[in-house]
Amino acid sequence: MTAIAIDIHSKTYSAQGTAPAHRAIANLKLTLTSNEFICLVGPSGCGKTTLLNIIAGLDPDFKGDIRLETGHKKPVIGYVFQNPRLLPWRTVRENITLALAGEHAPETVDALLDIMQLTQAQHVYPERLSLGMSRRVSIIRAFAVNPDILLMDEPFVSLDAPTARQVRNLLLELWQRRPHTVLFVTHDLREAIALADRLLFLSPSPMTVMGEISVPIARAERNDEAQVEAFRQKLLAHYPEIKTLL
Amino acid sequence: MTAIAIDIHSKTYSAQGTAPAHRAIANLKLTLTSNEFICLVGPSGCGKTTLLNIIAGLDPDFKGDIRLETGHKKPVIGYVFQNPRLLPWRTVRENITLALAGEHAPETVDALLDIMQLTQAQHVYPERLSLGMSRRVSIIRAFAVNPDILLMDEPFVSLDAPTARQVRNLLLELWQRRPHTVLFVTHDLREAIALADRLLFLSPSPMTVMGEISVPIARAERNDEAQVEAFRQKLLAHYPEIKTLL
Amino acid sequence: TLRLGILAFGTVAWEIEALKQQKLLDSAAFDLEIHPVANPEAGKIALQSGAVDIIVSDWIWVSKLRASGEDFTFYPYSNTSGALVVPENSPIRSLKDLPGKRLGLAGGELDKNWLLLQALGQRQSLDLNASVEKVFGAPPILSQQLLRQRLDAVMTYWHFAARLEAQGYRQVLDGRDIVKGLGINEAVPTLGYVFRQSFGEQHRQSINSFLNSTRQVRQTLCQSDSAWQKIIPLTQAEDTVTQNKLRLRYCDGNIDSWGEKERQAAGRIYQLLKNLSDNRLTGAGSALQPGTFWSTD
Amino acid sequence: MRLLQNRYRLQLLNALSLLLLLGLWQFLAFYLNSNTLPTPAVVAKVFWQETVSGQLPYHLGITLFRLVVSFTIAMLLGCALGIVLGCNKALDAFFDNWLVIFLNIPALVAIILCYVWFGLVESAAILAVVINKLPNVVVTVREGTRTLDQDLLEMARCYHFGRRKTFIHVVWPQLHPFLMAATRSGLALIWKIILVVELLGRSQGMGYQLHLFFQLFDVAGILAYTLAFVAVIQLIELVILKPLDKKAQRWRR
Amino acid sequence: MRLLQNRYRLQLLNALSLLLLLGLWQFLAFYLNSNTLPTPAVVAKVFWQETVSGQLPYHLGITLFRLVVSFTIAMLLGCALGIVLGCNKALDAFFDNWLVIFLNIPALVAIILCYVWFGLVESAAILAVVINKLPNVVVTVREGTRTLDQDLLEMARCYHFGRRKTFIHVVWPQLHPFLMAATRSGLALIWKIILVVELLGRSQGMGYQLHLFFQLFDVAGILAYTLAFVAVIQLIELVILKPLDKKAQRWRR
Ligand SMILES: Nc1ncnc2c1ncn2[C@@H]1O[C@H](COP(=O)(O)OP(=O)(O)OP(=O)(O)O)[C@@H](O)[C@H]1O
Ligand SMILES: Nc1ncnc2c1ncn2[C@@H]1O[C@H](COP(=O)(O)OP(=O)(O)OP(=O)(O)O)[C@@H](O)[C@H]1O
Ligand SMILES: [Mg+2]
Ligand SMILES: [Mg+2]
Repeated sequence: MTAIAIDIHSKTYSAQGTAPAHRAIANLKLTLTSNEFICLVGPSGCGKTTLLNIIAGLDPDFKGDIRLETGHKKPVIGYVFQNPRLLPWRTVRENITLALAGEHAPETVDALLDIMQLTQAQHVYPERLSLGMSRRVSIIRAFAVNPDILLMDEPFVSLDAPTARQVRNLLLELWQRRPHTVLFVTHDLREAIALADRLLFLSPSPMTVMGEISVPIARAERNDEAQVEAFRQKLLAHYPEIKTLL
Repeated sequence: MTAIAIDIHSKTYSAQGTAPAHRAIANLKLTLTSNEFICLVGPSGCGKTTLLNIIAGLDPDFKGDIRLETGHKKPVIGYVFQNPRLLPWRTVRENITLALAGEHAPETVDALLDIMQLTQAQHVYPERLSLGMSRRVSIIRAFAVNPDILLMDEPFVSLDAPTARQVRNLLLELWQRRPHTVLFVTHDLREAIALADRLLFLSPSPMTVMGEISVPIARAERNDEAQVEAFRQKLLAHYPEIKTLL
Repeated sequence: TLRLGILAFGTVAWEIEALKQQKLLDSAAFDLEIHPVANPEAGKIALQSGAVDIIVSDWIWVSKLRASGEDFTFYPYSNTSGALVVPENSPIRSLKDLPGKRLGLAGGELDKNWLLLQALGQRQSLDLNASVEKVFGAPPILSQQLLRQRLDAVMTYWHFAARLEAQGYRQVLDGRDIVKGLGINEAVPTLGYVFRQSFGEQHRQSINSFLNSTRQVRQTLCQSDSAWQKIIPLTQAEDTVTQNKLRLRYCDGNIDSWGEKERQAAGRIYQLLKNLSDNRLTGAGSALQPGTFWSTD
Repeated sequence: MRLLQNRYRLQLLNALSLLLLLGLWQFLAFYLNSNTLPTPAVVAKVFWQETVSGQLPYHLGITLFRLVVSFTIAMLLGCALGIVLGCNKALDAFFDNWLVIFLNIPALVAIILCYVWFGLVESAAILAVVINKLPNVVVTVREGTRTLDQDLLEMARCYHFGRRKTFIHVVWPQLHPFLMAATRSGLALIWKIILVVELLGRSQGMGYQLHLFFQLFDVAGILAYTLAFVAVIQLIELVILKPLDKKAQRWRR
Repeated sequence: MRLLQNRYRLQLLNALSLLLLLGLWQFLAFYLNSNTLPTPAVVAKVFWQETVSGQLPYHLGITLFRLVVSFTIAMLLGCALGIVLGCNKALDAFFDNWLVIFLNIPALVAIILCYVWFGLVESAAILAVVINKLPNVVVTVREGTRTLDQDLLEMARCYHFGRRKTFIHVVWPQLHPFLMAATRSGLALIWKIILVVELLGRSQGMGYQLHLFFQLFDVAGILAYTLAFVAVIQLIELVILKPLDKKAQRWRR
């Protein structure tokens, strides 16, 4: 039940030593209705992570305004960072449960660990995991908190195709069971089409919205590779303004 | 001019605290002819990074034998790690030039920085880069050393489609200009087909080779999405033993 | 009660122990409470912080503090003073032989004996400060260095000197010789009890009685061998030669007379030291402060 | 198997080193043949005598008590201050001067002033030690706090860890090596300071006792007491610090 | 603009803290009105007299010379040993005992033995300081070495950085915070030790001088000399350590 109104006038990383100041975001206006699933597509280094950080409240140093309209007071945020950001001195399971406030049902964690095939590794320290495994832990952590807003920064890279498929389905299932707003960053257009209500195409720095396209495919048909591919071809052919991004 | 003969009887990560010992690789036999381009496809956590580390000589703690048959004494290895592994206290350019032994032509670095669109960021410390930019630096570093063996662990994730395409082409161009052996880990079957001479499908832990398929598409036609897609469909349909991986 | 801060194995400790042995403490007109301290500086801290009432120190320090507004006062306890000690076969026989030699000095450049020695040197037109190779250091280390022949002579505190003597080293001259050489014939005390004047006036009776008892017990220690035998462990010396040497020097320091003459002599020494140390030792006071010496009557 | 052998090898090496040190000492003592370096046997004898007489345990016990109290206070306060200064630039700018001044006040001065102002009481002695040790801990922990991983702190903020959880699970493990350094060199520093503290104003304890030995130049006594202390620290090292280290490091590959 | 303002604000705070400290001191001195805590004015006067007479600069210079020499030796040796022990488990197991022992040898003992064996000479004094400081540096640097990032070391190995390059570009920057902690608390420690060293066997230097003051219980003199030393350290802090810190930290976001 969370709508987000984003109105960032500008976000500038200040100069430091030899590095010049860098304007990462300029005039970005965006409204996300409740329970929308949005995919962000944009060139590397355009400012996607910066945007997610701002929405998550991790970076208050920008000009503009973010409004999170939630029913209850403080929206719970699940954030799959671009790097797993696990605490290396806590086991897999501890890393997940630490993110859960106070009381939590161990079964949910068990179930998620099981789906992600990490039950065996649950008492292992993250240094002993492969990168893909760490990423899965970080995904579980974000799912487990039952977020009102779910921010996912390229969450499925380093996952093999079958696992990625599975996690994608899980994500949709969770989303349909308990609606929440999802912002999903990806470079894979097929993935974006298969998941999103709306695709946002972002310009290189300073980032702003270049194009906005709703995906007209019914949820039930998203698993059909052919449909996705067809829409992708259409995009590639018919939208010259976002051509450079694809 | 480097052929590699890999014969790993077993690689076991020893038990530590509550974590049990883990046999990551078992009976992996593999011969790479000179200047071959190999793509490794396998589930997350199967042992691909472990294998690359062993080949790079970073992990001597295994049973078996790796022979690198090179003309001159010590093969130069370029390794794009799964994480960028940049020195945060050195600038982008310093990170690259540090990997180069003694004398080197600044022009090569300049050219690579230019292609990767990092010329502007060359004097910036890595903390100010986006993840995709860091990855590009790490790719430049591996290319710049003029390697005899190039190990790439999912190098193109976090790169947007146009950049990824460009880097892929650059990789092939470099490879054709100065032949060297490439081991390329990816989860993206299309990417693998577009690049590899041979695809190796790996089993889950303990890792071993499940299937080995040469790509019959001529180099010139690799850019044709349709051909790649067709071969991919063929793979999906006709190789039951690797079905679970795709 | 009198709270007394003393060195654990110092001569005051001998006397207190002797008092105990002779069962004089129970009947005395004062109660004693002993606080052992590790070194003289610790005693000064203890006195100033109010942890003890009486310590053993010197009168120059008392005068200096009086000048700065404190009301400490001093009652003489001993005349013993440091000595210049050399190896038995050393060519050093007098002050004249010192120039060019490596001389160990306890107590630093403001040590009274060293200052007075320099004054004596001046009378013989010797600039000791310039001509002697001075090595300041802690007394135990200096003794050790002399033993290892790394020093030619040391000017050290009396008990270190006595121990060296017991090992066959020769005393060239001691503090009293120096003072005499400077034309002061009276024996001036070096150490004494120091306490607050206000405290003394409040407890005049017990203090005077305490001072009396210790004076008497010193007589016994010097005269009666049996009394001496009992406190020998406190000398921390294993062999009788050292023990005897310590006893000899200890008794040498006995105060025979303490009157106006001696006080005036003290005043002269004060002026001498004041000039020699360029005011550093004596502080701001222009002369020995009145009231520095406690009078028992 | 191999791991086990490895552990045995390390323990063997450990024992060997002690033996070698003893051997060296014996050789030197024999070679110098002077009372400034008694042989291990002589020192052991003194050690035994002092232990049986109860002197050594008494003084050691008192000194250890002071050590434990002042160490605890200094570490707790030092960590708190160090973390605060490391996180907050304004406070750091404000207190930096004070820190440098307190860091460089000679032990002697702090001790004298404490005693003179608060009297020759136990608390003054402990305060003097704390004043000497505290700035060291602050400086070390502040250095550690400045290197904290921002990514992990952000993660903690994003998932509403709160202060307590963030501290225990995110900050503390990262400070561990700095705390270990502060602890190890801190124990040693306190030991150096406490000797002076006891020398100047206490009537018991190792410092008091060592000074007596020093006056008599009884090197055997000094060494015997030193050894007793070193043995205690070695014990602390084995029973507390090493296991702590191991526990804190077990996540490393 | 904002950054500039920020810097001014920090400098203002810095100055303010000094003023506050002075005020506190003045107040306390006034309130206590005892010769054990002279007012800042009195101390300043003594400071001025001693400076004009040349005494203070002379002794300060000598002590600083000893400080620099022994600090340099201790840091260089300490870093080398610390890194070696941090990297090599066998050597660490071997030398761990020695380290604990040397760490906990009382300053006094080391100083006495040095003087007795090598005589009351300059080199003995410096050796004594080094012996006291060295184990501290070793312990701190060893702790730092244990936390080195293995990923980066692997990267360096893979790209054949070689020893020198690895050390300069990979290891050193990671050790920086530990070295800073060792430097800051090291300067302070050496200062504490050197006083004892000079007290026991040197004929000039701050320790010797402070001891004279101490014997006379001249707190103003003690504080004047202390201030001189603190000022020097503060200068080192401003001119060397702070800029170094800034340079080493500039990569942080
Ligand atoms: N801490 C920082 N300080 C200064 N500049 C930064 C910082 N973080 C990011 N930038 C710059 O801001 C821009 C946007 O970075 P951001 O990480 O948001 O990109 P991104 O869209 O997430 O890219 P990628 O897909 O590669 O992760 C980049 O050009 C980067 O150089
Ligand atoms: N240092 C380590 N100690 C113990 N086990 C490890 C260690 N590194 C990896 N492993 C285990 O070895 C297996 C293989 O790991 P590896 O990193 O090689 O996987 P991967 O194929 O690269 O996976 P991914 O695609 O997720 O990166 C995993 O199950 C992992 O848990
Ligand atoms: Mg990003
Ligand atoms: Mg991997």
